Parts: sequence; structure tokens; C-alpha cells
Amino acid sequence: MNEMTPPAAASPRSTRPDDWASDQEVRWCPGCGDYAILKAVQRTMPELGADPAKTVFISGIGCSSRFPYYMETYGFHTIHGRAPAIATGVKLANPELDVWIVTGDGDGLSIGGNHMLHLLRRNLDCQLLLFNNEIYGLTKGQASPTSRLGTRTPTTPFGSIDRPVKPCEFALGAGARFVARTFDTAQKQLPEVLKRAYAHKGTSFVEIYQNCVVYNDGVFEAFTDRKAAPTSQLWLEHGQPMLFAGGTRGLTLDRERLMLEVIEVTPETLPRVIVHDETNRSVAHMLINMNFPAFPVALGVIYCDPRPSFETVVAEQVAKATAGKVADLAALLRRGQTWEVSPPA
Amino acid sequence: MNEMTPPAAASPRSTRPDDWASDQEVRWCPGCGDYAILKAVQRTMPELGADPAKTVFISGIGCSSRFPYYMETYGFHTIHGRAPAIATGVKLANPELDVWIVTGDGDGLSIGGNHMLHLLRRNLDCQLLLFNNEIYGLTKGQASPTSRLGTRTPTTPFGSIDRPVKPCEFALGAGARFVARTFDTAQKQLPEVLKRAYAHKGTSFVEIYQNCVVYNDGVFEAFTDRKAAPTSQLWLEHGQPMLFAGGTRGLTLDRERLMLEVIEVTPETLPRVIVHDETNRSVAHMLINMNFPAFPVALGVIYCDPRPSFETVVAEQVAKATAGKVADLAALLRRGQTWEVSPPA
Amino acid sequence: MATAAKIDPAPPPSASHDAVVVRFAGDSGDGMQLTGGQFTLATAIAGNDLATFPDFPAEIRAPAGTLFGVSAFQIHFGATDIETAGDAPDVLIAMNPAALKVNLDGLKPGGLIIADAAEFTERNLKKAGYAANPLEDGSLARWQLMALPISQMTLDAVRPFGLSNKEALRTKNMWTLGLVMWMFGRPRAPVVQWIEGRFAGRPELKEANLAALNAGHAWGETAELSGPLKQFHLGRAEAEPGLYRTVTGADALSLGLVAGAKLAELPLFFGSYPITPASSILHALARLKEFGVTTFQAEDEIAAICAAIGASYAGHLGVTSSSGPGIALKTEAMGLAVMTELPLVIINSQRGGPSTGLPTKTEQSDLTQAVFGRNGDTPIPVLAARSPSDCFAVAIEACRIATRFMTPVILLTDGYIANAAEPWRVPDRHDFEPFPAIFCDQPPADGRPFNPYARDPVTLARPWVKPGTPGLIHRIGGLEKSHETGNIDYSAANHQKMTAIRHAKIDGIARFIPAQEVALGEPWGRLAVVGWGSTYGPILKAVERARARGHAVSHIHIRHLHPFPENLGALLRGFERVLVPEMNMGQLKVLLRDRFLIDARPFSKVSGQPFRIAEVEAAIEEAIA
Amino acid sequence: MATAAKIDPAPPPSASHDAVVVRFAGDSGDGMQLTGGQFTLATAIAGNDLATFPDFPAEIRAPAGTLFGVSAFQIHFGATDIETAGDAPDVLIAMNPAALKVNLDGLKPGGLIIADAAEFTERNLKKAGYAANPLEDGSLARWQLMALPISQMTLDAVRPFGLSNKEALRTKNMWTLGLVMWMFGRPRAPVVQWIEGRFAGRPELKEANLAALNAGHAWGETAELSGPLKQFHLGRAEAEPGLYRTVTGADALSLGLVAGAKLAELPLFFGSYPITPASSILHALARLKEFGVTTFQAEDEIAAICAAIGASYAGHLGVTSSSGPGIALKTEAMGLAVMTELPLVIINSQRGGPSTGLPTKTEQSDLTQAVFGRNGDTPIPVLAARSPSDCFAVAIEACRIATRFMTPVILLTDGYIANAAEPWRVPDRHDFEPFPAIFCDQPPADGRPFNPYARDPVTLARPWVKPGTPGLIHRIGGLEKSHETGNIDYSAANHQKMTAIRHAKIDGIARFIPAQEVALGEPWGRLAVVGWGSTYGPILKAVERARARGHAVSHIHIRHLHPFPENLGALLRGFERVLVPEMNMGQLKVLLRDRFLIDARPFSKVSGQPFRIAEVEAAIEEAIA
Ligand SMILES: Cc1ncc(C[n+]2csc(CCOP(=O)(O)OP(=O)(O)O)c2C)c(N)n1
Ligand SMILES: Cc1ncc(C[n+]2csc(CCOP(=O)(O)OP(=O)(O)O)c2C)c(N)n1
Ligand code: SF4
Ligand code: SF4
Ligand SMILES: [Mg+2]
Ligand SMILES: [Mg+2]
Repeated sequence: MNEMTPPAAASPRSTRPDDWASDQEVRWCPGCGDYAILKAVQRTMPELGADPAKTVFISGIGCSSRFPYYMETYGFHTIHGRAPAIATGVKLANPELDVWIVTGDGDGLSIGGNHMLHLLRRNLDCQLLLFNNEIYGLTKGQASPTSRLGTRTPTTPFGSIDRPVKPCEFALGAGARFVARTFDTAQKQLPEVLKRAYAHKGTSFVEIYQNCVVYNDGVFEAFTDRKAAPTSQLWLEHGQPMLFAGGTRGLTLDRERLMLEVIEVTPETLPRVIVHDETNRSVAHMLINMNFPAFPVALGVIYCDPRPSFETVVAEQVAKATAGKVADLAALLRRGQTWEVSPPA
Repeated sequence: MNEMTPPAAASPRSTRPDDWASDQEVRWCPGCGDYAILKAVQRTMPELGADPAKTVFISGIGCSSRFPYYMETYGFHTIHGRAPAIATGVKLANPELDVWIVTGDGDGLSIGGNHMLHLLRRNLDCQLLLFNNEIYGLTKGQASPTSRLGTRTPTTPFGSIDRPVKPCEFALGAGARFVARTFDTAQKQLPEVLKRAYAHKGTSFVEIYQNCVVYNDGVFEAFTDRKAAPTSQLWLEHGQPMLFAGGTRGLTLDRERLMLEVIEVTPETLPRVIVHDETNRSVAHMLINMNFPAFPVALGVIYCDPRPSFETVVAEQVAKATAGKVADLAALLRRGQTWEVSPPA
Repeated sequence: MATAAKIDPAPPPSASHDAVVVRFAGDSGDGMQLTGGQFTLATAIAGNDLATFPDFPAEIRAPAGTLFGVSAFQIHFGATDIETAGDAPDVLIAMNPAALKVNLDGLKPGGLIIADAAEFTERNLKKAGYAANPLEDGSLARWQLMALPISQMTLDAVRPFGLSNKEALRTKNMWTLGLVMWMFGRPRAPVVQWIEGRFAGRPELKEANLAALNAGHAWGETAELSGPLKQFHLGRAEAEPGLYRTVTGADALSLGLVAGAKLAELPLFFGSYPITPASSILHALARLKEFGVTTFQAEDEIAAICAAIGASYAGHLGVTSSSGPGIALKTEAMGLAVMTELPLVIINSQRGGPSTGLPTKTEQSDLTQAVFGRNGDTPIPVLAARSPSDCFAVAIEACRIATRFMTPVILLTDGYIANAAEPWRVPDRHDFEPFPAIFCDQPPADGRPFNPYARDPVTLARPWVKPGTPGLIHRIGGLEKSHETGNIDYSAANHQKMTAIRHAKIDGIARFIPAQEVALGEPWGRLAVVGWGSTYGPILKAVERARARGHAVSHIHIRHLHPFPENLGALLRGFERVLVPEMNMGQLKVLLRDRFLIDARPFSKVSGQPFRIAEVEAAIEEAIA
Repeated sequence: MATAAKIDPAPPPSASHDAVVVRFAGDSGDGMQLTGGQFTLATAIAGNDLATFPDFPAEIRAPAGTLFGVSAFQIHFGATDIETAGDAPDVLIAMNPAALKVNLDGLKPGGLIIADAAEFTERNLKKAGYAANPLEDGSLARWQLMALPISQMTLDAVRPFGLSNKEALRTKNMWTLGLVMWMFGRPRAPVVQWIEGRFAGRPELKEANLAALNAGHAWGETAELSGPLKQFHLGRAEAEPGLYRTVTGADALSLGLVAGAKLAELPLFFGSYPITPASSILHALARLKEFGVTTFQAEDEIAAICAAIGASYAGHLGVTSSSGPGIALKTEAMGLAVMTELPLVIINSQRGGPSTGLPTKTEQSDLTQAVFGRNGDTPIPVLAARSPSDCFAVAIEACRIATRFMTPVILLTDGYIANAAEPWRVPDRHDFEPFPAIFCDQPPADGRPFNPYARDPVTLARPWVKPGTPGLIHRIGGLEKSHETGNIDYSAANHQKMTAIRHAKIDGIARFIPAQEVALGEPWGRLAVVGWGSTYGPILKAVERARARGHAVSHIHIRHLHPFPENLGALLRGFERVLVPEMNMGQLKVLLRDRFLIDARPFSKVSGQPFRIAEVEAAIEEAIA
């Protein structure tokens, strides 16, 4: 047992990125995209004004799920796929905590798909970061539910044949109220997305494309590459027209076929470009489903339309249900019909 | 052990609804909507030209999941939530079988949500009937993932607070290629939907609103009621305009807000009514998300856009990967480098 | 009661004069469980000891009149200590032919049948598979028969209230209850009170039910008294002085958890997923928010235990509860709780297995699973409740062990205990010692780093830190961890050490639990009958009878099944033979033989039904022969 | 080999002359597993018996030079029967300071260290936590040291091929392999062949690797021979005549399943979810489609076992496989397989627990889980493989029992066996008796209804019917079923009967398995050392040594753990004492004590490492004292 000192000052103080790095040696493969995400998170935390002692990172199992060890916060590296369930218990027990869930495409969408579904529909207030490298890293490179058709891995030596899940599409289908997408090396935009996710009350679903240098190197290169960026990335901003390629192209709606379309932007066509409305679920679906490279990859906050968060509603119900009631255990034990047996005279 | 007779003729013969009823006593509560579904299924099977001996009904646990016992077909009443996984094994082992999955809102969307997700994304050829009574029937009336906010049950004595899953929305998010919706007493339309589901190669997701007379009586009445039907039900037909209320109202798209809208249909407005295109995923999302009673309830085949089914692709890959290879076990055992130890001279 | 004096006490049709077994049986829709419950309450208030056994079908609402739709409620009550729901009924109430058919087998020879003759129609007889009407064909000659047109008499009694025929017939259970209450001189006041509350909003139903109750009672008083219908007089059972109520196991367990959390000074978090027969605990706790209870209906059993682990991690007392298949699903997460050494109570309301098995039938076949059923060397303490009221104390004990030793604890109860009711002396605040949970909330004084796996030298528990506490930031997880810092450590020596510590901590709990007592008899002799869980009643009674016949037999009933009390081995070695009756194929037997190398012999019953006293008696006779 | 004659045979640095233990250790990126594998193959071909122990980190690719990034491969080989990977290396190859630090402890006093001096830079020394260079500070005086600038010499050797520095350095493992092959007179031909295949598309890499291999070899031949570097001569081990190859446990298990399915005349369906160390079986089988093997990578372990159950139901041989946490998740579905009495093989590649535990370390701590770890009375036969090559036969046996008795079967292997390699005599078609599966495909002749739970009077197996078969339509499920018709039946008598039948069927398998043999020694004596699984080697060797010292000790190794062979009890009673060494806290011990009431004493090691012979020897000495 450790001896105790007098209480430390508990007031949140301003922090620096270094304050968020634990003393644990980082054990990802050299060059792994996880490093960039870790760096971005550690850099963003001070800007959120978050308190390390009030922050909990909860993960499942996978390379990505090692994340909590490297954050100087409370951390719980749980079991495969179950982080959302554990996080639900943590947050219901103490809604004051900032809860972050880190998961992978295997952890979150293969074994853990059901908990993800229920987390999202309940809308627990937390940030869920799904590191999507389209592969099982930790177990040495098997196909994951996001692996593309034809991916050759030890379990799919002739190419993967399961049609991949689209994480953001799944999240919307599960009732998510905040859906964003970004990637590991987007060091400028990733922090902005994290800030939005943190600000959103409810489950903030953030898919982060992450490069696994060992087992799936370069799968996102076609659009994450600096050179390809302008024409392949559509960074969304609420209230702004959906423009890319330096403003020379934009998205519009083909109102006959009810489908999105890429157009060359000229002063005349500009009004036809759709203005991003984060609260439009139908458009969010369309954005997520755009096929690259015919379309750019939609990035940033795709959908955000808050609803009351789970732990808030739970607390409200408790307040209402207990209003005016006294927690009298003795009375509880005596509830219902009772009778007295008197001592023998 | 049973003694054997010479082989019976195995050729499919035409059947009558009675041929599809097993000798097991039906054990649902009197008045349960499950009876109507059972009747509709038994009535439809002969029309499909299906063969009882080649048909397998697979279910999880719940009142709904008792279904296989009442069908004179092969049947497997498995464990809670896992019917899709068992069905996957059955169909991969024998793609010739007609596989039907029967599940409930609890079985399929609470404990079984993950298998449902993966069944749909893989697109195994089978019909999945989800009996949605918005309650746990078998365990005596607790809230289910589809129970509406505020539903009072033994586990939610102060009203349910988990935001409900929309089964069809979830199915689309999971990658379903066939999504239909109907209800127990729609004895005219239910068989039509079943026929479409059977005809679709891939996972046919069919949500069937089902009345639980004991624990959730009348939750669908507002739109299943015969009187309310015309104004509250929108039966979709591919290639037909989306009309209801005897053709006096229709759905159109508000092209500014990119949302659906109900309009009074006149000869002038008729062209604005959307024509149902089963293959349009974005519109399918909108149809599913319409709020009753501001909008009618979309019924029938909402989405259908086939992709190769899982067991077909598996079989194709096997054919390709094994082409020209001989299954020589002795050679397999000797694979790699070998050496001979000779008997002592 | 005033009427009691008017009646000539006649010998009851049962052999025993101080205890009676009554079985109410009818269609699922006939309200037998409710009737039984009300009779139980009245009986408890009349001062008898009692035990009950609700026995209902798996179907929600089976088609009327079928054999599988029969629902029964058995109560055993009397002036002596009652420990079982009774081997064989003295009185059988059969509301229709199916109820008669299904329940006749158990009825004592010479016992009394009260049948609703109005329901023995051709249609109902056929549904029950009777070729001829048993009320008329002499086939019931071995018993005493009272065939009354109960339905008809009920309709007559409630006619004034203008109910529909269906509604009117629903009150026939009250008519029957009235009659049976007259037979045993039970006070009607509590039932009247209950009816008034229940039908407060429907005055016509209230009046009709009261009228039916009174009519049944009056019929007993005024009917021909020379027939088999007799009034019974049962003295009050001796009971410890105090305030009493009836509880089912599910009630008592729920209350025990609330009390346990209070004694630990912790909020209670209860994560569960509905499953028979465990759900009733979730139902009960969902209503107790004002006691700091959070209930969470999870999407499945895995999420339920995981949420409870999360809550414990955050400083609540996490509890989860399930049965059969649901417990199986929790095993992976139990390992996580062991590895992270967090308090957690896991309640298993056992039911018939394997697989989905017999959801509404009782069994005790999950003991070896509780002790051994996890990957790795993963010890978890295991406790079992022996009766409905015992659930209260055992729940508190589970909370105590979980929080004091930072460990998950498995509490075994079963479908029988969960549903059965018995009188319970309401404990008061002095009956249980508080065990306030201690959170570590300060970094070490000397500036040394905080070690989340440093241990209390006495209990070997690690410190419990709430996330949110400044200065104690750390990380935990399911990988093997260094024995001090808690950081990941796969080294050989560390794993060996941690494995040993995890075992030593759980084994060491034996030093902090009560010594094993002998439930009945001397701590030595020819035969020890060793049981656990809900077999307490039948074993106790069987041993009592064997002792009455002069045999040197004792009854030992184990609450702490892992680790065992320290004195158990020595105690058992004081007997020549050891017999272990269990509602399984011999599971405690495995533990006893392994641990003490004694020739413990199993006596198994796996039928979904509790033991009968006579069955255990016979096994005892055989064992000492 | 030609060179062999040139060298003066010098005594090896080890005490034993007929067996040597070599340990290759380096950074994860240094290719030590590959080097070890190639050396193994060459050694097998040279006619030595051998056993290997790959020991690699949990991290995919740990940062270079760190202690936790060290990967090692140990091989024990010689002219005698080799049954373990060796207690302590005679030779340690250390490719960097971290590799030296982590592996030095185990090295035999006087053993030889070959270190790549070029890697002992200040930076690397610091990463390994060395204050001074151990190659220079005299701290290795207890051992013989050969510090060579291997990296440098490799770069020199491959310079002509124009590789980048990084690529060039990657070949240093081949240089080292060349040197070690020279030391032990191994033929280089198989390695050359392998290099040529591997780098077929990259001629410059092929040439560089060959050059490095030859350079290392040449260096051995030409270097100063008075130093500690000596050439060893080991005779050929005696081996049964036949065709040989090396196999790991995962290889042999996969082949055994293919062979088992063929003997059963069934297509194989393998449903699994990746997990260490079980995945390699899935990887191997995924490539064997032409053998009628369907592999299915499921979304989780529950889906994996359920799909396998579905496939068995449809007439395939369903198999599922996992480890630790994944096996825990399968327990609910195992119950379903028991209830529906379908064939199923469940493979558990055990790893260190509890929870996620030590994924890459070995352990045998899931035995009691296999036997007892399910809700309800749910018996499943349990088998264990004792060595890599034994996996083949055990896999076939599992297929045989599953299909013949219509039951799930659990096959236990472990992380050590899965990865370790040994020579294997390739069986031929006469080594195993076929056991063609019999499907019921005809309705009963006499028009009686078909009963899916009618039983074979000998095996008690129920008929296996493929859905699709006309005339045999029926339904099955997880609820208790009537003992004949298979329809739902909760009645007391039926449940009692079905529970008894399920047990009798599994217990009865004992009549159809080989009697327990004694692995070494007489079937009586002072001490039986009883083991199961991968402890076979160390126990055998330890018993051999004890016997050599004149002790009346025998070794009994159990393959059939549930039910036990019929003669096991009698056999064990022939010994005064019974010692049970296990890599767990004493699990077989529980089974033996329960079943036979003998004072079996556990000897536990739970460190993630296999037993050393000396450890078991010491335990034997203590046990017979
Ligand atoms: C119950 C269980 N099943 C399987 C595993 C093995 N396992 C660990 S991580 C993992 C997949 C990880 O993939 P992903 O979530 O994509 O993480 P990544 O390593 O790619 O970051 C698997 C299958 C496990 N630890 N537990
Ligand atoms: C593993 C497991 N958990 C819980 C249960 C208990 N259970 C049986 S059915 C059911 C819910 C059924 O709900 P639903 O699927 O909606 O079916 P319904 O009865 O409403 O048709 C539950 C929780 C079980 N049998 N197995
Ligand atoms: S295996 Fe892939 S995901 Fe895992 S640490 Fe290495 S590079 Fe990153
Ligand atoms: S409980 Fe509800 S769903 Fe179940 S059988 Fe009865 S009415 Fe139908
Ligand atoms: Mg991944
Ligand atoms: Mg339902």
C-alpha cells in the first residue's frame, strides 16, 4: 500500500502536449500511422482545456487499442470489441469524466459491431476514434471487415470476398448523431475534427484512416498523398459549398436521378454546388457513399445533429423518479405486508 | 436406429399450404400476430414452388424464434441472436438449401446485431424475417432495442430512454441489398413481399411489424388499422409514383432542403411525385426515415439492388483456386523438404 | 376468527397434523400464481412457517386447457419449521381437467381434490387427453374428491356487478381462494386490502373480486360438513421474535444488494440482460433509483458485465446477473475482472441445462462452471444462497468480499429460490457490520510513484482508485502486468508471481469467512449429508427424520464454496461417510474429493424439480446401510 | 560434407556429447525465426532428432534494439531421442546487446556466446540498459565469448550486389546461419534451395543471401581454430525407417484435420476468428481448398463456432479453433452442440491467462475449463496433443470421436506445440483406419415416424440427417427434447433420462479408445509422473534420468482426458505416489483426485515457458524422498 500525502490541488490547469504523454515506451512498428494519431491527440488535448486526471481512454484489443498506454490519463485496455460497453459503465457511473474510446476496424466492426451499434443509438457522451487500417494489425495481417475485395492476406490467400463495411455508413445506420472522417497524417485537420468531436455532446464517431506499414501499406495513399490531396479530398465545412480541387470542382445533386455529381465550378455553376448542411442525414449518406476516384473522398465533419446524450437522460430520469423520495432502507425492507412475532411472554 | 426403406422420390412436387404445417402444437398466446405471419408463410410457400425437404428455417430465441417448430421443413431453433451465423454455416455447406432466418427485434437487433451486420454485408443468399413487436415477448415484456421512447416495461418502469434502432435503416447501413417492410395482418401484401424476398439472390431483409397482444398490444394500430390504412400506408412499387390515400397524396423531394415532402396530388402536381426506384439507396434512406404520422409508413420493397451472393462468390473462388489441382493427400503430407531414414541394414 | 369456534375440528386428510401441503393448479390464465401468492401472505400473517414452489409453464400464455399450459403453485405451511415446499400435496385444487391430469401424480394417497366441475366439459376433457370424465368414472377413488361447479358459483356471486362473462369468470380464483382460506382459518383482511389496492380504478372489478372471495369463504362455512371438506387447525409456528414479511429469493437478493452497497457506502450499478429466471432481480432494482441504484439493460450479457466492470472501475459497486446461456457468455469478461482486480458481483440464477435447456425449471448444475469455467488460472470466490430469505445475507456477503478483496465474486442461486417465497424476519441495522469501501485518493507521501498493483499485506487487495483522482493517473488492462507497477510484463518470473498472488488472494479469503457450521447434528458421526444452495430444506428435513430414527447423521450446508471455510476438511473427516445430494450430476462432490480426498458420494437428481424429502431420506438410508 | 574431414573434432562446450542446444537471438527485424527454421530443416535432414522453441515478442515489430523487441529461436538436437527444446543453451547467438541481455541467464556455464560486435554500439548498449560494453568489461567471464563484427563482415560479403545498406544488413542472419551450419556440419543444400525459391524474382537479393551464407560458412572454416569456436560432430539419431519432414504443431494439426475429414469421407468446414497462437491453423487450411476444405473467417468466435455447428448440421465436419478469450466466448454455443448432438471439433491452442494474459506465451491452464466450463451438465470429450507431430494423430482421433458419437470434442494444444517444430515420419494410408460417416437418409421401413433422437444401441449416437433429405424432415434446437422424438419436452422424467443419456454417451467413449499406456517404465512402482499435453518431452527426459539413477519412476502421459481410458485408475493405483507436473496451478490433478481418489500431487509452473527437464527432475526427487 502506498502512503498518502495531503490532497493535491484538483483544479484543472493548462497543459502542454508533453503532459499528455505517459512514461510507457511506445510499441508500434516504426512508421505506423498510429504514431501520427497519437501525436495529434496529444497536441490537441491542451487546446480542449481537458484535465488529464478527468480523462479516461478506453480501448479494446488491437495495435490501435494500445493507445491508452501512451496517454498520461486514466486508461483501460479492455477486451476485444467491448470498449463501448465498458465505457458505458464508466460514464454512467461518473458523467464528469471525459471518455474517449479508441478502437480498430477489427475491434470495433468485427467482434465489437453490436456494442458499437448500441453505443451509437443510445448516444453516450464520448468520443469514439476508429483507427481504420483495413486490416488486423496485431494478429499479423488478416483481412478485416473493412478490407477491400480481393485483399490477399493469410486468411484470404486468394483474395478477400466479404464485401467491406463502410464504417461511417454503419454509424449512421446505427443512429449516430456525429460522424466525421479524417486520416492519420492530416495533422492540420485531424485536431480540428477532434475538437469538434469533443465539443459534440453525445457519441462522436470519428473514423481515422490509418496506415499499417507492415500489413497494408499504402492502401489510402491514392487520396492521402500530398500530391493527390487537392483533387481527391473534399473537406467539408458546415454552411460552405462543397468545393475541392482548389475550388475548381464541386458537388451538385442530379435532381433527376437523385444522386451526387461532380461539376466543374464556374461562376455560373457555382450556385448549383451544394452547401454543406451537417444536419442533413440524407446528404450525409450520399457523401459517405461516394466512390473514389470518380468522386473525391468526403472528409471532416460529415454529419452533426445533436440529441440528448444517454447519461444526461439517465440522470434526468433518476432526478424525476426520485424527486421527493427518501432512501430509507429500513422502510424498504419493511415494504409490503408485515407482521410481528412477539417474544414468548 | 430406424430401419430403412428404399429411396423415396426426391423430386420437388407441388405442395399445398397444409403440407407446410408441422404436427407441433402452436404455442403462441391466443391473438398473437405471429399466427398471421405463420399463416401467410405457409400460404406462400406453395406459390414459390419450394420443396419442404430442401427448406430450412433457422431461428434464435424468442416467441418469434419458435417459428421453425411449426413449419413442416427442416428447422433449427438455435441460441439467442446467433441464427445468422448458424445459417451461414448451413448455406456454405449446402448452397442448394433454401434458408430462411426468423428472428425478433431482441434476438436480431439486441444480442444478435453483430451477426446481422455481417450477414448483410456478406450478402448470404437467404431470407431474413425480423418479427418486430418492439418488445421482448418470451421473457415477459421488457423493452427491446426497437421499443419507443417512454415505453414502460418491467425494466423501464419510468419509461424507456434508449433511442430505438430503425431496423431497415440499420440494415441499409450494414450494406443490405434487399430491404422490405410489411406487417402481420397484411395478408394480401405480406405474401407478395415474401415472394420478392425469395426471388432476390442475396440476403433479403424483411421487417414485419408484429403485434404482441400481451406485452405491447396495439403499438402499430395507428397505421395497420384497416381504417387508417389508406392515409397511413405507402405501398411502394418499383417504377410507380409514390402515391397513397387513394392516389390523392404523394411524395416529392424538396430540392432545396433535400428532404421528402407530402403533397396533394392533382394532375399538375403528379409529375412532381417521385417514381419509386428500388435501386436508389439514398431515397431508400429517406423513405425509411419518414416520421409517422407527418408522413405515411413506407411499406413493401423499399430497396433492391442485387450483388453477387456470398456462397456464390465462395464457390467461384473455390472453383478458381482449385482448378487443375488434385486433392492428393499423400502428396500434401509430403509437401516441403523431406528425407528418408532407411531401415538398418 | 369468529367462525373457527363454530366448526368441529376434524382430522385433516393428511398424516401430519402440524403441516399441510396445498397445491393450486389451473390454466395459465386462471391466476394460480396470484392466488398462491395471496394465500402465502395470509398464511404468513397467520403465524405459520411456510415455503412455496411456483411451477409455471415456459410459454407466455399457452392455449387454454392444454396440458403444457398448466400453472401450479404449491405451498407447505404449518406450526413447525418448514424448510421445503413439501414432497406431496395433501390438497390439490384443480381448476380444469388438464390441471388435474398434470398434478395428480404427486398427490398423497387419501389426499383431497377440489375440482371445478364446471370446467370438466367434453372439450376440455379432450384437450387434456381424458377419454372419460375422471370426476365421474371412479378413477379418483384413491383420493377424496370434492367436485364443485366453481365457475358457476362464481358467476352467480358476481352477477350484480355487470361484468362480461369473461371478466366474471376471471374472479373464480378468488372464489377458490375464499374457500381454501376458510379451510385453514386464514384472515381475509390482507387479501381484501390487496384487492382494494389492485382494482382501485375499477370499482366493479373490486366489488366482484371481493364478492367472489366472500362467496367461496361462505360456501365453506355453510356447506355440508360431513363430506371430505374439513377445517384444519394449525398452530402458530415458533419463530424468533421480530417483524416479518414474505420474500421470494429474487426480492431478498435485490434488497441484499441494496443493503450491501449501503454497507459498503457505494452507489450500486446493476448491468443485466433479461433472461428467465434472473430477470426479476433487474425488475426489482429498476424501481429503486432513490437508493443510488443505476440499472442498465444492456444489449447482451457481455455488454452487461462489461458495463458493470466499467462502473466498478469508476468507483461504483458493479453487479451483473444472468442464467445459463447468459452466464456462459460472461466468462471472457470475468477474466478481465480477475486480471484488473476490480470488485464485481456476478449473480447466477441457475436453471436447467445444457444450452437453452429448461428455462423455467430449477437446477444446480453451474457450480463447477463457477469454480473452473474460465480460460487460464482464474480464481473467483463462489457463494451460494440456500433459501429465499438467505439470499439477503448472501448478497451482502458477496458485496463484502468483492469490495474488501478487490475481486469478482460469483453468487449462485437458482430458479426455485428465485421464485419461491417464505417468511423473513426483517433485519435491522445492527444485524450487519458495515464494510465501507476505501478508495485510494492520495499519491504516496514520499514522492515515490503510485503503484496500482501494490497490495494490502493482509487481504492482498490492490488499491481502488477512481478515475478523476488527481495524482494517481495509471492504466490497467487484461494483459499480464508487473506485480507492482501494473505495467505490461510478460516476463516468466512475474507471471509466476502474479499467478501465485491471484490464487493466494482468493485462497486467503478463507481466513475472513465464518467457520463451517453443522446445520443439524453433531460435528462427527456415521454420515455427513453435505449440500449447498436450494437443497437446504429437503436435506435438513431428511436428516431430521433419519436422526429421529436414531441414525448418527448430520447435515452440513456450505455457503462458501470457493474457497471453502478453513475447518471444512477437518469437519468432514469426522464422519465415516459423506453423501452429497445435488440437483446435478455431482459437482460439489468433485470439489470435495479433489480438495479433501474423501470418498464423497453423489446423490443426483436432474429433473428440473427440487428434491423431495423422501428421496433424500432414502438416499441416507442407503448410504448408512 | 567435404569439409567435415578437414576439421579436428574438438569437444563441444556442453557437458553432453550427443545433443546440443543452440539459441539464436536478435532483434525482431533480424529474422531469427527464419534462421532457426532453416537451421532446423538442415538439422533434420542431417539425421538428428530435434525439438525447437520459437520465443518471440507480442509486438508486431517492436522498435529496434529494445529488450522487449528481442526474438529468439531455440533448437535442441542430437544423436539421441530429443523430446524437449532443451533446458539451457550450449550456444547463444546474440545479434545485439538486447538479445544478449535477455538471453544470457539461461546459457550454460561455460557455454559459447557468438555476438555481433558491430551492433554493440553506444546507442544500442543504452537501449539494452548496459552501462558498459559486456563484450569488453569482463562481465561474461563465466562463458566463452566470440565477438565478431558480423554486420561488417556481411556488408563486405554482399558489397558486389549493389544493395542499399539496409538491404545488405538484412542478410546478416544468413551469414550467421552459414557460420553455425559450419559448426555443426550441416548440409547447405536445402538452405540454398530455399533461398533460390524465396528470392526467385529478385536476383540481386538471391545472390546476396547466398553470398552471406557462404561467407559465414567460409569464415568458420578458415578462422583461427584455437579459439572457442569448435566444430561439433553429432551422430545421426536412431529413427524408425520412413519418409520424414519437419512439422510444427499448427502444420500437423491442419494436416490431421484434412486427413480426419478424409477418413470420415466428409468435407471439412473450418470456422475461426484470428487469435494468437491459434491463427496459423486457419492460415494453413485457407490454402487447401482442393481438399474439400471450406474456411470461414467469422466476425467473432461465437459466429465461428456457430457457423461450424451449422455446417455440421448440414453434413460437413464442422471445426472451430481459438485460444484463451476466444474459447471463453464459445462456451454458450458448445452447449448447443451438446444439446443437438452434432459432431464438432473445437481446438484450443492454449496460451497464458487469465484474460488477454500473455498471448504469445504457452500454458496449459484451460483443462478444467474444457472439462467443466459450461452451464448445465454438459459433458464433452477432451483430448490433448503432446508434441508437434502428435497433433496429426490427435486431430484424426478428434474427428473420429466427433462423428462416430455425434458430439463436440475439445482438442487441447498450446502455444508451444503450435510453433515448435520436430521431425515427423510422414504417415501413409495404412496408418489410420477409415471411419466413414454414416448419414441416415431413409425413413423407417415400417412407416413408423422418424425419430431424430433414436439412438445407436452401441455408441448411443443419434442419427445424422442432412437437411435436404426427403422423408426425414425434423426440427432440433437448444431446449430439452424428448428422448425419442426430439420434440420439446420439459417433463421431469425426460430431463432426468436425457441428462443420464448425455453422460452415458460420453462416458461410454472410454470403451472405444486405447487403454492408457505407460510412456516409460513399469506399470507399477514408487512414483508415477502423470502428464498431458506439451509437457511430454521434459517429463519423459526427467523420468529417464531418475530411472537412470535407479528410481522406480514411470511416466504416464494422457491423451484422452475426458473420459479417461478405462484402465487408468487401476494403473495409477499400482504406484505408491503420483506426481502431476503441469503448466497450470494443478488441473489434471483435480480430475485425477476426483475420479480415482488418489493423492495426486501437483507440480506447477506458470511462467509462460515450458518445463525444464531439471525442474521436473528436482520435483521427482522431492516426490520420492
Ligand atoms: C476474444 C478475442 N478474439 C480475438 C483476439 C485476437 N485479436 C487481437 S487484436 C485483433 C484484431 C485487431 O484488429 P484491429 O481492431 O483492426 O486493430 P489493429 O491491430 O489493426 O489496430 C484480434 C483478432 C482477442 N484478443 N480476443
Ligand atoms: C444468451 C441468452 N440471453 C437471454 C436469453 C433470454 N431471452 C430469450 S428470448 C429474449 C428476447 C426475445 O425478444 P425478441 O427477439 O424480440 O422475441 P419476441 O419474444 O418478442 O418474439 C431473451 C432476452 C436467452 N435465451 N439467451
Ligand atoms: S502491425 Fe500495422 S497497425 Fe500494428 S503497429 Fe505495426 S504498422 Fe501499426
Ligand atoms: S408474448 Fe407476445 S409475442 Fe409472445 S406469443 Fe404472446 S403475444 Fe406473441
Ligand atoms: Mg485494423
Ligand atoms: Mg420482440
